[in-house]
Amino acid sequence: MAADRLTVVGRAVPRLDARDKVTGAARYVSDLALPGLAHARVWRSPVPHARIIETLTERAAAAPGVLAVCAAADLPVKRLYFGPAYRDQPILAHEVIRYAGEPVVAVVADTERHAQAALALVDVRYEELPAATSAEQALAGNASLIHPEIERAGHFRDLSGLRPIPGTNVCQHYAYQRGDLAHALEDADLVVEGVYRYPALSHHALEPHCVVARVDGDGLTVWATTQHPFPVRRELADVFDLPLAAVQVVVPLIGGAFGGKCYTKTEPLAAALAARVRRPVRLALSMEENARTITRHAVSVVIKTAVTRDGTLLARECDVVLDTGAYADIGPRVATKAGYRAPGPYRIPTLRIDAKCVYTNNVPAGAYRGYGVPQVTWAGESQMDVIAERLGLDPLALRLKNLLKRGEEYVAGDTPIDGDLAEGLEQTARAVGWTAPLARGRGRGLACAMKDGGGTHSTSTAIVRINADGSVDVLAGSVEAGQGIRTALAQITAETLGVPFASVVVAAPDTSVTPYDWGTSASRSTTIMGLAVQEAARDAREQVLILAATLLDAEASMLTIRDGAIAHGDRAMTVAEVISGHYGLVGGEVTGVGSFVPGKSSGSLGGATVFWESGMGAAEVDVDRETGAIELLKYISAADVGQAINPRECAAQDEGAAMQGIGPALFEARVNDAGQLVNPGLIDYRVPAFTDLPPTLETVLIENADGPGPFGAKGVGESGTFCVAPAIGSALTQATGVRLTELPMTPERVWRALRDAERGSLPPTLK
Amino acid sequence: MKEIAMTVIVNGDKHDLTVPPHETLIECLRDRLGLLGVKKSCDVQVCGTCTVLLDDRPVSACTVLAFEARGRSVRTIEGLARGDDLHPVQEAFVEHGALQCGFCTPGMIMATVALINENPRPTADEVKHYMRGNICRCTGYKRILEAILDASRRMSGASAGNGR
Amino acid sequence: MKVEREVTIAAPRETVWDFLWDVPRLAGCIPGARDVRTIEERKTYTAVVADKVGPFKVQFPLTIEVVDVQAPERLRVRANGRDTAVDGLVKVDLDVTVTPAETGTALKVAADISVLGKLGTLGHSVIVRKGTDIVDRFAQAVRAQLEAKA
Amino acid sequence: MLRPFELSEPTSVAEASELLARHGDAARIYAGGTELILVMKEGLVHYEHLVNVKTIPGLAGVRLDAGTLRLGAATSHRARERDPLVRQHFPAVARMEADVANVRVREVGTLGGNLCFAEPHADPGTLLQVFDATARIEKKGSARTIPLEGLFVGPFETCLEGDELLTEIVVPPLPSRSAAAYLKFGFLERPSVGVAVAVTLDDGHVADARIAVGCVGPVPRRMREAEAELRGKPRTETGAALATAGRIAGRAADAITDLHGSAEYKEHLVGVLLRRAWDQALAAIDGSPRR
Repeated sequence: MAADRLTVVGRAVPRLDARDKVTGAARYVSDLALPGLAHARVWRSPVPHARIIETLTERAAAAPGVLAVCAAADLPVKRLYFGPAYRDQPILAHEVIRYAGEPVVAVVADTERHAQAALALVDVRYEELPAATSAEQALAGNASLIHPEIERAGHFRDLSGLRPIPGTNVCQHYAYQRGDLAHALEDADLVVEGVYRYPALSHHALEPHCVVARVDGDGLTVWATTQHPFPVRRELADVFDLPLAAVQVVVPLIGGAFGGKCYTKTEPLAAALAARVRRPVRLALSMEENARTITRHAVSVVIKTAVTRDGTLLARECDVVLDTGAYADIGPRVATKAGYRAPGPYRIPTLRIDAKCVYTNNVPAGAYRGYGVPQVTWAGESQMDVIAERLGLDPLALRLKNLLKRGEEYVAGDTPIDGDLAEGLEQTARAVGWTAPLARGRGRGLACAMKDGGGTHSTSTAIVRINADGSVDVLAGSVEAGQGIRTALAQITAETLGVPFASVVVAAPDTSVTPYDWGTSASRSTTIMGLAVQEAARDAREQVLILAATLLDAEASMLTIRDGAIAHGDRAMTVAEVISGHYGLVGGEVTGVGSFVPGKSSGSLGGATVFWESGMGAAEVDVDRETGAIELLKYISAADVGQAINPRECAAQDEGAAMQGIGPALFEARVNDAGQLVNPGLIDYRVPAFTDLPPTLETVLIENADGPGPFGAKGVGESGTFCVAPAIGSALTQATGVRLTELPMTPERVWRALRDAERGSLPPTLK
Repeated sequence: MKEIAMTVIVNGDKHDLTVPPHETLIECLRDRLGLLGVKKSCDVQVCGTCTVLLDDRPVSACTVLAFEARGRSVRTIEGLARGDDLHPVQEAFVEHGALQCGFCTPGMIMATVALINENPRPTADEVKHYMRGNICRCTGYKRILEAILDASRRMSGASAGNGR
Repeated sequence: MKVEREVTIAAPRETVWDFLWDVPRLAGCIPGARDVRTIEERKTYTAVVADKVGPFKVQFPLTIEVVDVQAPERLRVRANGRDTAVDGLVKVDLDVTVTPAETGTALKVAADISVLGKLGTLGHSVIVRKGTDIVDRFAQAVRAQLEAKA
Repeated sequence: MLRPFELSEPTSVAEASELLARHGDAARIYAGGTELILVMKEGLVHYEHLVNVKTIPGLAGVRLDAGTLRLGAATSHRARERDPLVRQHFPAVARMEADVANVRVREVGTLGGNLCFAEPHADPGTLLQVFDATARIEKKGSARTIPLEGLFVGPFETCLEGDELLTEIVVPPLPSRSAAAYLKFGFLERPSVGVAVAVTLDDGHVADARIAVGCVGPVPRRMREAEAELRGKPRTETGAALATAGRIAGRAADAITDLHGSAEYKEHLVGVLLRRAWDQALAAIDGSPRR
């Protein structure tokens, strides 16, 4: 269906959830109250690594209002350990504490106040063990094994092939090689090498994790702030040895996620406590506890590039090390993807990639918007600017020369490039005024990156129900965490069915009602769940047309639904009339089902990507030479969305992603002092605020309707985060001549680099 | 411990309550009066999701004690719309797509109402300075700024209408 | 958080080294320390350290463990304790070296102090300052004791 | 979550002072609560008894008394930020208050609360010192006035006795041909470095120079040794003196390395902010007869 004849898709209709959110009527898990609700609080380890000697809970158990005080052994579970990649994380620390902040004892009481008071009476005796609180320490020869043996969870096909390195703290080792490295290095006119560091970050979505769990009969119901209702259902089924059908996971609106609410976190603990006290239990974390639950991976990248004098990339070697913390969570997949995407969106004949996911005694690291791309792009794109400078080439020209073209292969077996990267970069450069004269002391930089979007081997199923009154229910497991997926699915349904947008309602995910969905992450939902919903809508539409054909005595193939009605000659029937006409009463419905199952292919990750999510960024900055403070004047972000289902929401996603890139570029980072998180809350951990909005923040949407998703759509959720740091970094270099290799580029780091440059000592990176 | 008897007007409705001194305003509004639109996030007065208006001035409900509302008026997000008729700031937020997850939106809107009430036609910089204490992790702030500037134009231009 | 201080004491090295083992007098040099008891000679001790930063009072029942002794030049001690009232925990790894210097003996105190739990959130800078202040006053007190005695 | 406490609402300073004396360490003055309630919620400290000073008439208010600004201890930051008298006669104070924390903290937080909580990373205590402001401290039956600088003893610690209340801050006007300026730096929620200056010109020379540095050391302090470098200098030849004064003030600020940055960098920033605040003050003097 050509874009011009679209009536609902491609239009900036208001969000379905906007009115509730602007009137305060929107309800989140943290607003849920149930009769007899009990409250849980968690005693967390102050030390990063220790052997538990004894948990002393009697005094707490006797405190007023306390219903139960549980250590690991007291939890009524069949399986204590969980995890999407490895089953390595205990619901409560068991025999060994592996990170500072790890839950060790849980208190359940009739009120939050009683639970909080009883918490102070819990004591745990432990013997401290040596802790490895950085990837370097954990890789050192003398480091103790944080997990002597690890058991694969077997939940995800792509994770069945994980390759830990026995006898080390490496829980996933991804390696890929092609071409003749020695030969390429010889042919090169220039070989550049650098080490780049990206800090650990806290997600700090504004709604902290919250779970309400209730055990009823022999089943279990959990309301959770999760992006993965179905994987959580599977994990809970394993923990309690229940059939999947007996576990119900419901996810209302979520107050921001960004990957921090992927997979299983505190759900098993809340459920186990509910099972123990036989009352519904609410476990709501504070912002500080959130920061001690999940983080973005701190990453170091050693990257070497061989290039000819005219700027043709011959070879690239990337050694990527990710600190995945005490428990793997989804770290092994992030490490694999980080490695896979490290070379960048370029035609590079010879590659050697090595990515290691390393256990440490830090807070576990998992998914975070961009999934490894911002970390490796900081390295790869910064180095492209080093090359441009050393060869005297324009950074834009150097990139355009090497960017993969539509149809070219990134890696043998993976989906050919499905977008026009050069067009995107050129539009970005134009928008920032790349060739315009620069005011004195200012600088411009740009960067581009790409990720295999849509998740790996991810599948979605959806149901579209046309009710007897013509209103439509969409049952889809996609979670609304603010990205606007419900609105997008409603637009896709209305467009495909030919019914008014206002008649479509999208249900909240509920694993006992909405069909299976792999999960809401990797920018996949609009594309993959979109295809499932589109197929379900077509299925329902065909059924209605068949019913109408008999009622109108016409050929079904001749009929179509427009604005909720079917016209045939001078006669017309509404969809409602068709359905009730068919059932001969006011009730009845037509139900369509659709699903998306990924094709089989060999690709380096054992599966071809559904689409490529490319992101481009360009920045213009000024620099206060005395304080080192970088002032971001202009940031342009380009996103190839294929076909925007809702243009305003697509641009909004990209602007929000860019702002989440500005944080770690300039000031945002976790400060880890030997395993202790020094800045857990928002007083000492700086997230971007209103005053960080640059005078110009612009998103360029590239729409060539060339995506695999409905109406040519692709995913857009993450690309805005990819390029901010390297674009600002190279703008800093153009403005001042200094180049930083470690984020964030705080004023003090810039000041030190400027001072070192003045004193003539070699700028740190050009070894 | 002596409880404090107090009368407070919340969103126009009079309430006679007795509160212990250690009860915070957010506990009173959410747990006693069921106003779940007031959101708790950072709990240290930084994020602004708990912003409510105390005698039309923006305060952090997480840290202001409930008894401080004695004899005063409190306005929360639930008190802005008139039935189905949204307040201009609410309308502007919807039209400009100035919200995504919505968790910061109630606080963001209440701070905006206070800002426009105090400074009817703020410049972009004045908006940024005033709203520095309202964190949003999803939108990147651009559309919120546009919505605030648009709402301020409408409200000062709007002779009639509910420019409350 | 690492803090290092060095003071030169006008006293011979042996006197300084012996002083380190005169537990009651050494404990007197630790600001806010009292109830120092020897559990196992030259191995484990206990003490209560009370201190305050403005209105924030803390009281840590410390267990002090001698980790390594290289007489007469190096002594490493680990102390940790929990203040249940404020749910704060302090851990101190103390590395004291005693080396001859022209005008007597160089006493170098290297402390790795971490304050954990709720107390840690009081503000990183306050803890760093408090830690530095304690190590300073300890080193000065040792010198004062020895120089007065010598 | 706050643990229970008793609240008393005295209607006079004497009554408040009596309550504080009676309850000793278990009692604490409660004004805006923007810092006290946070540390109590965090469980870092607990008081059985809070003494609300907002019910004492006369502690809130901003008055101009023959050019001297009299600030009630219980007035909010926003009151001073928006008060026409302050904006006209003490614009530097109004500008400083406008940048304290965020608008909600400014609506509720008081000057007395800010000064007496004495969190090192704060603004009012630094700027007001360059006006030679004084603090009026009262208790049952007596009162005393001290230079504001003397109020601060250490982080979170003032010289107030258990039963004393800070009731007023008195800010004398600067002489003619004078202006003050305050600049701060930092990207965390609390400022990392704060520098205040007050300059008086006479016949093209620096008749008086006052400098205060805050946030860097345990307490905000006047930097008199640095001030001496500038006094008497021709206004057009202060470049070298400012650099020296900056180094002296930077070292005297007793900086430490922490989350806000390294000691070395903070010392450098003291020098940078000093020169910029100085230039701002001179521009203000040139801009109008008296500020």
